[in-house]
Amino acid sequence: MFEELGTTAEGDMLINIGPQHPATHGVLHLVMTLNGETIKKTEPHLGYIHRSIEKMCESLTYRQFVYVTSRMDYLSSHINNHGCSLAVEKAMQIEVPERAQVIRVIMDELTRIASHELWWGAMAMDLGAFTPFFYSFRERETITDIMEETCGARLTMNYICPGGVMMDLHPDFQKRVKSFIALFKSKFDEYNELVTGNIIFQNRMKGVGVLSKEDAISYGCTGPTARGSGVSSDIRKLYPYEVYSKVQFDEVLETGGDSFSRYMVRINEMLQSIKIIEQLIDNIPEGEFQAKTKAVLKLPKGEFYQRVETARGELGIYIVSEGGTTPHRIKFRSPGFSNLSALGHMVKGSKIGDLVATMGTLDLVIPDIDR
Amino acid sequence: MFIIDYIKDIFKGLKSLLTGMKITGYYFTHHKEIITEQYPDNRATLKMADRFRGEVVMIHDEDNEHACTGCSACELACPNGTIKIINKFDVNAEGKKKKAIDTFIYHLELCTMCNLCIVACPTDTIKMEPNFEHSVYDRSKLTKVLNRPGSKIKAGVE
Amino acid sequence: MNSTVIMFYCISAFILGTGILAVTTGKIFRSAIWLLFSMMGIAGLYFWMQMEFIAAVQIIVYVGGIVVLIIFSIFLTQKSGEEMPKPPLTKTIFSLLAAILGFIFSYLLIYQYGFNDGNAPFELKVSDIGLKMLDTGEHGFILPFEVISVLLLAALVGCIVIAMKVKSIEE
Amino acid sequence: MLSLENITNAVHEWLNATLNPTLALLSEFVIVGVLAIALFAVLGLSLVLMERKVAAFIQIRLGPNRVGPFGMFQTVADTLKLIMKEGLTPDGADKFLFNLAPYIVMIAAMMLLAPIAFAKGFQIWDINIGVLFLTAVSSISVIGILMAGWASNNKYSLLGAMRSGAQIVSYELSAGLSIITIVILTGSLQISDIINAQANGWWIFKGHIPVLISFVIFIIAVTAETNRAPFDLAEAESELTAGFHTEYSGMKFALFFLAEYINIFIACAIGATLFLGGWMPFHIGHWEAFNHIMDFIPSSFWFIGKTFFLIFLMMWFRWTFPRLRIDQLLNLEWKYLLPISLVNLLVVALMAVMGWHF
Amino acid sequence: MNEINITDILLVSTALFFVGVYGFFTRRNMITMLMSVELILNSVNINFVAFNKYLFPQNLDGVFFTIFIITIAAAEAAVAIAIIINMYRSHHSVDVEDATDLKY
Repeated sequence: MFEELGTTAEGDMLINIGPQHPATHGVLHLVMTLNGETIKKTEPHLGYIHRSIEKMCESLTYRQFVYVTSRMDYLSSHINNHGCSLAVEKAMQIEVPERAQVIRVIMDELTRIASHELWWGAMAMDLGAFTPFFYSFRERETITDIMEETCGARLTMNYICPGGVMMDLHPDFQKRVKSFIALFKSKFDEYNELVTGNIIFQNRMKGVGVLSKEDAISYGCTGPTARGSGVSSDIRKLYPYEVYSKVQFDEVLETGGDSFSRYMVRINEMLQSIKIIEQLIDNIPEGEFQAKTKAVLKLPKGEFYQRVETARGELGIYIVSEGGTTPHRIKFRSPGFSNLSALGHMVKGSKIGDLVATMGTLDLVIPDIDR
Repeated sequence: MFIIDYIKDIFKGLKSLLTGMKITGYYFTHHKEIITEQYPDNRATLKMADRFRGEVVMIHDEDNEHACTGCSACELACPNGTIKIINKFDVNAEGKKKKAIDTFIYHLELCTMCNLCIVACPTDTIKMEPNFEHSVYDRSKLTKVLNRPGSKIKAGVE
Repeated sequence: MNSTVIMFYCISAFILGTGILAVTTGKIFRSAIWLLFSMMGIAGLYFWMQMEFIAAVQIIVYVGGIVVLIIFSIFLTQKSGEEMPKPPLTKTIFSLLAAILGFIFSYLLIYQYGFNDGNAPFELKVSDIGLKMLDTGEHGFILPFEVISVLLLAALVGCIVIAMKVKSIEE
Repeated sequence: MLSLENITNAVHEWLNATLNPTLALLSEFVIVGVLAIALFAVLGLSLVLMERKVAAFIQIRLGPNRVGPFGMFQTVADTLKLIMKEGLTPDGADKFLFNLAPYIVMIAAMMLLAPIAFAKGFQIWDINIGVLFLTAVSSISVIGILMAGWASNNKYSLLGAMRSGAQIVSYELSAGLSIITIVILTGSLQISDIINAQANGWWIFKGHIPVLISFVIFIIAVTAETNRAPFDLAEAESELTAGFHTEYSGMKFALFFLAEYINIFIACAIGATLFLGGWMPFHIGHWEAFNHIMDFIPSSFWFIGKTFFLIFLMMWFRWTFPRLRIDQLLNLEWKYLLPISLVNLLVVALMAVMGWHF
Repeated sequence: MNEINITDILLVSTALFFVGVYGFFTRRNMITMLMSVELILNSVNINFVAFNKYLFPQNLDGVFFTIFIITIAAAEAAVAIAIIINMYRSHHSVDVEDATDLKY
């Protein structure tokens, strides 16, 4: 029977996880070699949701291409837009008004919290606990409501544009963000009691999917994945953009390198994001929300690179301009791609259950990997 | 001592499980915490945010006049060819030919609600409406003409 | 013929039919399943004989234990969907012959030996089994009981030792 | 007062008076069979609905609320859908075993129903080895799962079946040992004896801490034996999509689904019988008035109430905890539950010998 | 025949015994041979129980023998399967004719 199903010469079982599988959160395809339940080899196959966003961007103007990037990592669409706008602004040397900068940072952090909320729920669901998903969505829904009110959309907002933000804040914005912070703080303990402290959860997470510091660097991991292994890689600290140099927050670092460390990094990052929002929400300066720019943006000839910290790690936007209204070539360095490449190394020798736990803490968004 | 650690482990584990059960038990008994919306039932009271981007509409006033000059800035701003503008030439009172809009075609099925056309519009004649119930049985119904029949440009808009 | 007799024939036919299938089927997994049914039929026979305790033990040990163990070993060692190679024809014929002749011989023996059925009522009480099991008196079974427990322990240890991977050789 | 015992006795006498003994017995068989199947249908429908409602309230949702008042007929609609669906058999599957497996699981669940006392004097078969019978028959369902997993010709199913086999075989031990504690205290395997022994107090109250421990172990073990979360490794949705019933659809899937809920009901019924006194009403010492009021509640209500309380407990577990890994699952059994229940068994034996229980 | 007596039961068990013997002779796979041995053991069990019930109703010896045989069968099956699995690891086969070495 095994020969019909496909086995290797050593009698190991080949099994396909995905492209349609509940644990891959999309169309990721993993070809695994199993010895019993122990994973010998994992090979990710990509390309099921490739939409050639980079190529599409070459035919769009500098105002238009920003919106496409919302569709890459749809959970941190603000941050993607932010990175693209920053790259264009850097190239054209546009001075963004202070108010727009603060708004952008608040939006980024709200997006980060929303993304981590969804990750938390989805990861708990991967481990078999369905209820946390609904609890995390309760808070996430508050954020999307705030977004809807100000930006006009819930997921792909396209709110940040080159030169500032598209519209001014909604009058209720500050009030609602403050009430969200209060709600989040009151519910945060539940997260720890329900999931973090749970003995089953801890046993599932600790010592699983270990990624050493050296491996994290050599695989090019960024974001919480790297910080869980003790690699300091927070772009907001290392290469501060906008007002991040002016706010107080800590880069969350854990040294364990296992799934639990990555989990704790993300959980604590939510608190740091709350801290940043708290500092800024009462101090949004008055003034313009958008710099005066021409209707048609023309980048000078040259190559421009800008990096931002998305909820998953470092997003790099590399623009090659020939001086026209559209980019000559665009390359995105997406965090999920590098993080996924470490997966095979991390799960080698562990069980199928561990694969799910590890993949959960990598927080993969497949459109971000495939683009 | 091994035995004491063993028993301590068990009690710690049980305690962590019971704290989890306390939370789910709390929500089980407190039905007022339920947050789901009964969507088709609450249509009457459902209020979308003012800025919610559902579809592009053209503003007409009570005299069936709009402010669209047919400049096709929105058509240029649109990243995926959602808007097509067909112009005609009106003859105005002084006998001069003047460019004016004939049909403003809007492909809702292509629209990504990116708001770029609204920003680009120099006369603020189009806006986003918070209408999100777009499902139809025939795809061609999603191709809309935004300027109403018989409408004409407002006086004084250039 | 009353219902008891009919039930006996049904149960016997079931046991023998599934037993024959178990030793003749080509697919090893199916063979294990037929064996399982045969075991369940034997448990049914014990129920028919009003030996409920034995029947329950039969189900627990054979159905819940041994057959599951066999199925596991099939999963671990076999390409279980394949047809097993058929035995050579001569072997089949001679085995069949041996089995049939042996059956006829035993049949004649049983038939000629007149059993004198006491027809005394027999009731199996679970408490009796327990008491006898730990009885040190004349008809007590304490010694075999202890021997069996030692055997079980030895089997347990032996299994672990045999099936354990020798790590030093592999590394 | 409504009593099921009187009704059964009346039916029995009437049948014996009007028909000859064989026919009367046969018609009693038919009545019992029809009642059992009706019970299955009702249990399946109500437990699925209960599960969905419990899950919904825990997850701050409303749950099914469209079909009928409070969504009461949702499961009926679901059943209709499942009946009308095509039952696919995958290519390359062992068709005979594939189609047989759901019935094996279902029959095992049906056989378990026999010795359970639903109310005073309302029991199909008061067999003298009642508890042992339950333990024995409950081990048959693992065969059905192994068959389903193997015959599907699907690697997810095979892995699920292997997991399920290892899990059920090992958790049977501690479930059996915790049942044995009660057998030691009662001195009988017969269900009716066990219930009668609890006339002056349920074992969970009479038996001090050791019985409480064995109750906890029993609940954990039966949760694992019925493949419920947090021990649902055999179907582990996020790992094996649906485990051993990945390839099943339509009515065959419905049989698996139904058998799961029937097994839950039976496991909880056993727990209620052994530890919570079955249909015995709740009595407190010498509070005669209170005891009298308690007696007034029909015995079937007591049984159903206790069983559903335990079922609710299991549902509560399911919607709270994450799933264990396979090696942790076996660790839990062999390193924690089994040693504890062995020591606990000794303590209970000592307690029974010395007569320390009430 | 209105009554089942011990001869009938003995016939059934004898038939089962020779079914097991047939399987044991024809099969070459260790697992299937083990299964045949189980059938043989079961037929013996039936005999013991029948003798106890019909011939010596005052004693429990047959019942006890059955219980002990079942126990030994369980131990035997466990050891046999451990050996089979171990052999599969080294020989990649469970055919009896491949098991010619005492040591490997």
